Amino acid sequence: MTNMLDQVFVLLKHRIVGLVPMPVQPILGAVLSVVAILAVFPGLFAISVLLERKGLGRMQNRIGPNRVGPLGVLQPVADGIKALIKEDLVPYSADHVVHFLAPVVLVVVVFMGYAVLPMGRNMTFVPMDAGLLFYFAMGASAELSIFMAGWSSRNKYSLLGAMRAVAQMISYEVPLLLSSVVIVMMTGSLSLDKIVEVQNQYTWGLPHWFVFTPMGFAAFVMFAIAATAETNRSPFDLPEGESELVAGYFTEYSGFKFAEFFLGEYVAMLSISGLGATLFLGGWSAPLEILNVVPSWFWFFAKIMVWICFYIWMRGTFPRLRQDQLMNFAWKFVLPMTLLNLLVAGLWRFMGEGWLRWVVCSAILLAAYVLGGRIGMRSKKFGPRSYRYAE
Amino acid sequence: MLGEGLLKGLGETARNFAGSFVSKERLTTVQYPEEREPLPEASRAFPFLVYDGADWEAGLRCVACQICEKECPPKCIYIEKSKDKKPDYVGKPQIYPAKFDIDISVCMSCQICVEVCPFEAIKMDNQFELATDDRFGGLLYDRKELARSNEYYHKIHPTEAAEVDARLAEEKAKAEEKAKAVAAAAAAKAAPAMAAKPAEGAQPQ
Amino acid sequence: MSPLSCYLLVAALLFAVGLAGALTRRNAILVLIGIELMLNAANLNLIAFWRYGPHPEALTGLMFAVFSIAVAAAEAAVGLGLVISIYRHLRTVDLDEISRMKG
Amino acid sequence: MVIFAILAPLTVAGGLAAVMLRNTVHCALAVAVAFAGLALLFLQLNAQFAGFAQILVYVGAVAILVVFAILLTRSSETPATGVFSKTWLTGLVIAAAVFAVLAWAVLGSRTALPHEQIEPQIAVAQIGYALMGRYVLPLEIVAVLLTASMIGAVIVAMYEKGGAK
Repeated sequence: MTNMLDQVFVLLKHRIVGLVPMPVQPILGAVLSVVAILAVFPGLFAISVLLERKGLGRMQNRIGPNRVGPLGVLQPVADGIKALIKEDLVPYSADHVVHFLAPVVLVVVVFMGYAVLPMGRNMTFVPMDAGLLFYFAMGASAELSIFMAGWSSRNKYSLLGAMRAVAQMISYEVPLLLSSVVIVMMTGSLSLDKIVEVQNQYTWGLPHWFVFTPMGFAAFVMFAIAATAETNRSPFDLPEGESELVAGYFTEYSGFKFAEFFLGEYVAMLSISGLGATLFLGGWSAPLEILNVVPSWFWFFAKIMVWICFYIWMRGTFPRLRQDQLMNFAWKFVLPMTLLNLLVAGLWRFMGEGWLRWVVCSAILLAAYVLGGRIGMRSKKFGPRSYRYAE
Repeated sequence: MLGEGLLKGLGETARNFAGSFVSKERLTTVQYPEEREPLPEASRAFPFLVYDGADWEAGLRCVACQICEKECPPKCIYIEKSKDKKPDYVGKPQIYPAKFDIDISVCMSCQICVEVCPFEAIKMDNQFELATDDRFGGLLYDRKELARSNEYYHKIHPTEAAEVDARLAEEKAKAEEKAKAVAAAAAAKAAPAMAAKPAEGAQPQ
Repeated sequence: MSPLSCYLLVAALLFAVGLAGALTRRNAILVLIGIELMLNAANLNLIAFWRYGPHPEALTGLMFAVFSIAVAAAEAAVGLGLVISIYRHLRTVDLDEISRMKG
Repeated sequence: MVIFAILAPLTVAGGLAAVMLRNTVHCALAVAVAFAGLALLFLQLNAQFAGFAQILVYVGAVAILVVFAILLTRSSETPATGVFSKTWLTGLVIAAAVFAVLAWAVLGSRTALPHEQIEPQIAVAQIGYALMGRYVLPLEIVAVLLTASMIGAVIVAMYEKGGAK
């Protein structure tokens, strides 16, 4: 029964595909998967927007949207209708073709990333051997569409926002990749299915998630930081800092194209949360062995939503960084830490089984963190700031 | 320690988040159209015209002196004087406004008209929900729409209205006294000269 | 025509296009783009030969292409750095105007 | 073959647009299309790893670097003197001649070229083992080269007058 529930979507797909003649079957299977992804993730997008607005409200001692529907749950629907019926304005001197293509490219590229995410047992759209590489290739392509949006608008705020976004995404892609490489070193595979399989084992009922190993935890923290910057979320949201750049690279977009950017941003957030959950939090595997009765896809989506809630929490708490702080943080703190983490992962591999490697690896990482933090706090770059004219 | 402040901040927002479900006093939001807070007494939005008594047309305090029209910075007041006269609160015959229009869409709520009015005839209302779908006529108020009774004035600004009433009563008393004195003087002057007509001029009302 | 010759023809065409770009454009950055296109055409050749060659399991062509991608990335970084530093000196990136050798 | 018939014209068109358009930023975007088309051709040739590396390096980094350079050097405005150099005719002739020679060589050797081969199934792990085994020396050399070029690029593009940064 549990197995049945676990595989319900897979069985359903097989049943539907079985209805058509043989040559059409692969095409129909692909279409079904695409439709499922296109239906589920925009739905999750709506839910996370609502959660964000309500949650941020509560963190600021407000109520949040509560007018549309009971407790305001239909707010995303109202927002969607509003975005769709708004006039689509294109600035007179904008580069029309590029201006049109930018959001389309963004949304397409962002959705492509889902192709390799294992969303449950046997629930990967394309079980690819180089899945992780594919995911990062798609993530890297999103940058060009952001540049296209900013440049084609012929607006200096848009261009500034786009250049900030691109510089930030390039800078944080390096730690993002390097912190994932730790996991690749530990599993010996670029395939995301394989990575989840390795984590889906239990000792004394506890899972073998990579976040519970010293360098896995360090990589997890680094990955979370880099992922936040990669998706232009607060506190790294200065590409779209409302108070400085109006809205950054999508200032000149309205109506449906704006909605596309909004969707692209949130869907990218969901997808990078999915990747983070897959790499560090065991993907679709249950947090305790006895909880395996709950379907695997439930755990995947639950982990995504927890990650999203953490994003919202951070957005409600942290102030925005300055551009130079952002760059200094990426190149002078996160990148050296990820490089050290790679070394530690190698050490872990060569020290063999036993408790000694736990102690040594944790000690190295902790010492580096404390030392790096001390030195950083003492330098003017990240330490507590003093204002010359305030006070 | 690096990151300590971040954790502290996260704790603070978490406390806010959880607290907003538990304690009512954290959520200070007032759900406006359904529930509203009482307006403070000094709140003011747009001017209105005060009248005494029951009949708004007869009781208007305004005497169409046009000071407010001249002083209004955005020039949103338009007054037309009447041809005939009617008695004011003191009893003196005065002209009254045949037309008194205020364009609320132009008014900037500066209250200068109230300050310059020598007759306490124009005061500030606290009604602010004046939105209308008529762009041109809907916000151009004539004297009928502007007229509010003195009781209404007492209701929205009790302290201020009481002061105004006291001042008016004092003025009225003074005017009566003066009139009486004038009458007495006239009577005293007239008495020796014309004893046959003692009452003339002694009753101005 | 065998698939391999199709790929080779596409690669030759791309190489010629890149060469034409590198030879005819004034802008130094676009000359770099032309060179990148030529490198990519060569990569396509390498991979096509690997795919249709006798010993694909030896991975020779594929490895060659991967290394060539890495080298091309280094080349692009240094090349664009040079272009920017030339621009800073001479305030132009027009190759017809960059004629002196003194910095 | 159908996919090839779509991808090849797309790639060549991207390349052509990259060298012919007047607006420099359009050129950079067109070359990104050409790079992406090439990556898809690599995938078509069963070279997954090379294809993804191509997208990651070219579309994700080189194209971005190019647009940064274009914006930093103010060459997004079309210059008054024209976009093609004075000797454009010579360049075109040379390019055409090169293409003619290459095409002649390819078409002439048609019979010598191997025909349909079985599709090689290469796992990424095999590439990894090859990189760490047979190709470890080139790998190390490339690593040194990349480090050196990164430092070199930073030094070349850095401000020289001891001022900012």
